[in-house]
Amino acid sequence: MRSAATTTTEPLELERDHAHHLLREMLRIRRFEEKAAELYSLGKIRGFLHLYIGEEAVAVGAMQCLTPDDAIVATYRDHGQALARGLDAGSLMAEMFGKTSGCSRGRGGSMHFFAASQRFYGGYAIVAGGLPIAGGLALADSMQGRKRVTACFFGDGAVVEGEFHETLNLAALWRLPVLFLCENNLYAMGTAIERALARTDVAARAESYGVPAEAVDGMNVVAVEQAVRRAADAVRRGEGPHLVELKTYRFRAHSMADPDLYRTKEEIEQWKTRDPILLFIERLKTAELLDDAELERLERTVAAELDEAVAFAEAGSWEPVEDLTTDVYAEPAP
Amino acid sequence: MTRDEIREAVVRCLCEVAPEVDPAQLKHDVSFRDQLDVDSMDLLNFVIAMHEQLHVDIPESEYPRLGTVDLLVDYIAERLPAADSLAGA
Amino acid sequence: MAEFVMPALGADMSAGTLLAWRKEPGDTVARGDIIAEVHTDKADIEVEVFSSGVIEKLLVEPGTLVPTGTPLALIREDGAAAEAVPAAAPAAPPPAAPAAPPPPPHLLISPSAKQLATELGVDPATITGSGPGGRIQRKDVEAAAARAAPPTPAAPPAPAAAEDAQAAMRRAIAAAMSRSKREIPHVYLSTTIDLTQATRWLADENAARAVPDRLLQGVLLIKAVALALREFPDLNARWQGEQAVAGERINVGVAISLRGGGLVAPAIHDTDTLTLDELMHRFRDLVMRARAFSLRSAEMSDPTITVTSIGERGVEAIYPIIVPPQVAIVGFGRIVERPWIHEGQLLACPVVTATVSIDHRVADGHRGSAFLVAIDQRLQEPEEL
Amino acid sequence: MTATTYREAVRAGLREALTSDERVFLMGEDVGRYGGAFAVSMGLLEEFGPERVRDTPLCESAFVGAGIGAALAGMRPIVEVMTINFSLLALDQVVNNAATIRYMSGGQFEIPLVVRMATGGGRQLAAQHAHSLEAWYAHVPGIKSVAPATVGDARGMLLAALEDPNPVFIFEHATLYPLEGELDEAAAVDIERAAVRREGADVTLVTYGGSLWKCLEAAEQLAAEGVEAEVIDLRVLRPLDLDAVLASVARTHRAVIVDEGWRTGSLAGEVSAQIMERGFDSLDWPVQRVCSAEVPVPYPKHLEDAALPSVERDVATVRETLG
Repeated sequence: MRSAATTTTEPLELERDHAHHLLREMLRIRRFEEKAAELYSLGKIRGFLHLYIGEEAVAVGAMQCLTPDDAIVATYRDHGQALARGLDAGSLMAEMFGKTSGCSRGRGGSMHFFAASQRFYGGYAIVAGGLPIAGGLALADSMQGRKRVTACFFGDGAVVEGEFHETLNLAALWRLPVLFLCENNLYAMGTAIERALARTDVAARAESYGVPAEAVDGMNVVAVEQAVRRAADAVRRGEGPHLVELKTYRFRAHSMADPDLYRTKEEIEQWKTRDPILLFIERLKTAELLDDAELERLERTVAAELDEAVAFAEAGSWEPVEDLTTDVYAEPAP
Repeated sequence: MTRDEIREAVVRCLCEVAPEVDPAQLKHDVSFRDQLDVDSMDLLNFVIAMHEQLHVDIPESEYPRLGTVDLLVDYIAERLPAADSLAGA
Repeated sequence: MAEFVMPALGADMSAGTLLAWRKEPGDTVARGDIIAEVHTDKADIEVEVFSSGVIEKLLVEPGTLVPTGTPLALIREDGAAAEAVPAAAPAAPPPAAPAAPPPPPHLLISPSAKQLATELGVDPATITGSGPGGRIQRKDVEAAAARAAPPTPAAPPAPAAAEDAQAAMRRAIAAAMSRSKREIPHVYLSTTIDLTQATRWLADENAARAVPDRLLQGVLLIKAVALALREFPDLNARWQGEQAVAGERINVGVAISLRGGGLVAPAIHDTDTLTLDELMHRFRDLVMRARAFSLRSAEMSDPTITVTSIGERGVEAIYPIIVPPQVAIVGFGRIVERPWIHEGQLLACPVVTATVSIDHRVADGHRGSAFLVAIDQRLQEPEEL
Repeated sequence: MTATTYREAVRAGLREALTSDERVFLMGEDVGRYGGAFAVSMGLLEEFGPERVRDTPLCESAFVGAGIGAALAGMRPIVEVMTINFSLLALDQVVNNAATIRYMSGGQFEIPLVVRMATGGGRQLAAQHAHSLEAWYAHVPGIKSVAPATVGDARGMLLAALEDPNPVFIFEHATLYPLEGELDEAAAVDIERAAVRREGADVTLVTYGGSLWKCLEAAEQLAAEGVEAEVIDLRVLRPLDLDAVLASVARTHRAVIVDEGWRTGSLAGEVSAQIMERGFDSLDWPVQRVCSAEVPVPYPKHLEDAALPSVERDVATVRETLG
């Protein structure tokens, strides 16, 4: 297992446009999540809300390595993946408002974003519930000879679920084109990883199934992109499933009602010093790939997109109760 | 048949049609339809009974005129060929 | 001026207690700063502020429980206008439900048996059930219906039994009639029918017949109704569940008054196919057996329509109640002599007032009126009856 | 018409599906080299190859979930879960994914998946191999559940299920595989309607799956006593088709439901409730149920026979309703 954690101090070989694209995508997620928290406290967003603040580099870095034809399976913390994959911010906000203009027509809410056109096969609220689905999507591709990747995001909590074991074994056995992306943010809700995993090295686990794996600093968007690209290209070449463990951290509580007592303030503050966005801005400025004016303009475009998204969600309409029972079943083709 | 025999026959036919009637209470000079619950079916059955027992046919047109037992007895008495010959035959 | 409101923290939180303020009026705050600590059912949570500016005024004292969305503090924002927080309209109290009518005394009877009892006009209260715990079953109702017309030939029932049967019948009629009035939206129509043709034809016919073969006027009326009904299958029907089911045959129920009160309306089967002579014979037989309490169960439950007549000693018109589950009933008043314009000439003619009551769930007044007109036309050609 | 068995009828359905549609493939434990735990897929591996007849590791959640994913991506998978007892390991994929993805995504996805599994007791395999849990599946909107009880339905329902764009779960009672019968390949078979298997005017026997043949035998015994029982095979457990049942009860005024599930929370309970709600006025006797005793299925034969619905219990219950 090679450790490819590119330290944040190495000189940066990055084109200016791509750098700005990565930064803008991370800012889009950060501001979107901040606004979601505000709207939740105002009662506009209800139910559960799991914020991606602190993990932006993972979704943004990984998504650069996937084509529109690849498939995505995510978890209930799916706002970052959905935005980075290109789902319209307005449709995501509307979905959290429960409006029919939402990406799942208001039926799923924050934990269940779906978009068939972007092959975004959803957020899953059952820990590791999405892994077998990803296995099936890849099985179909391999049986029909299609050279594409199914990227499956999951957290450190899923690693000890039975479905992780069953799916990795089946994928390795049948050489299924699945890219397993483990967002290891060190906590499964309130249980720290070392209190749940007998061996906390996720990458090592994958090796035991014959699935090549790599761990990478999930706070370094460039390192994430490089590591995920290596794995994605191998999968696309038909070398079977690969796993990347992205070591990251969430700056907010598990969800809005979580008093976050299971970790210390110091630990959180310490991790905040490695905020993936601030780190990246610093590196771009030292490499003169970004100046304050450009950053200001990026923030304004992100803010404008966000205001539009909220207005779109506010303007959306509720699904009529008469439609309650539609789409429980699909009608057979005439 | 004497007038009394005709009267007795008429009352007997009436009782067949209206079993709840008490012959002793029946007034012969007052319309029997006012005294008994006799509808058009009962009246027809009564006329048929008299046809079968007294061999006299009362035309429908005469119904209104023959409302009491007395009137009926007079009517039948006139029609029967000879009141007594019947008794002898 | 921006409001800092009690935030909704978690799916099932509707209110929270302000534990402590972390800022004082006059402090400047930036978006994301911790402004207060709030107690929820699950835990105490530090709460961030979403607007930046200077705290103007604290509206709520620590230790007070307030619903989510309640303004807790006012913040003079640097520049941006505060977002209006929509106040949730209090839900109107539900209207008080009308007091339910007291439940009828509980009679142990199976639903199917109750249904049959209504159809046969048998009062369940008069029946003792053979089922467990005395529950009344279909076979008990069928037996009772047959009993209501005991099979003893001709011999009138003993007075006590008659009394009993009389009371049972009265109750059965009461139940059927009140149910009819309750459930069936009646529409009533009437017309005066000129019986000159019919009366003249009948007088000539009877004059030519032997006394025992004489026909009654009622027979002509029944046959006219039966023939007219052929063009009105929707009125020749039985109401079952939520809709009328057309009868395959035309069975006219003929209302027969019984000695000492009470009424039954047994059916003459296939009335429209009978000749006048056959109809007269069936009619006389029915009257005799009804008055001798020896009707058959099928005759009781098969009529698809009922005809009732006041007879020649009653009033001029009757507006009858439909016999459930039928959907129509025809009534004839007394035949009377009336001034009548006949081709411009004023004549004295025998006329009768004919009425029909229609179940408005099945057909409307126009239909009923057309039906009466059809009966009138039939009676103008007595020789065709 | 060809004389065959229930097992061969299912195999015929599998072979026709694999031959006519290359999107179709069979996946499950020991369906390939071993030929299927109940020998249903015997010979199919040799005929269609390992890509389309796939033996799986023992990972019910993974391969049922893989079936859902493959269906999402355009395949027409037939997943064989050896028995309903092991299907419990895959219930999360069934209830939280197969049944919900279409609705929760606002109608964006179809999941044309067929899952077959053996069910029921009566073979002395004790509690962990004798469950009848069809009611658990029939409880879940978003999937369909069917119970082929005849040779014709064994083949026909499989082919109809493959035509359906929704997940369809097929429960094959384990005692039915050797059942002999006539197979009419031309007959149209649906997965919507119940069927009247025997006409009768005195009582309505409602059942499905393995219990059908006990009910038909009970009906013959009752006929000898002059009681004509109408036997209705539900065939489809969701969506339930009660029209045939209600029409029958409207004539017979009596209903007895025979269901191998445990009485409490059984499918029979649901059918009884619907008869009461929609056919109340037809009832001359309370609806009766003949279900499994509320015990884990015992191993010894005399106890297992006492626990499961039997012809004797069916007949006795019908007699009781004639009150």
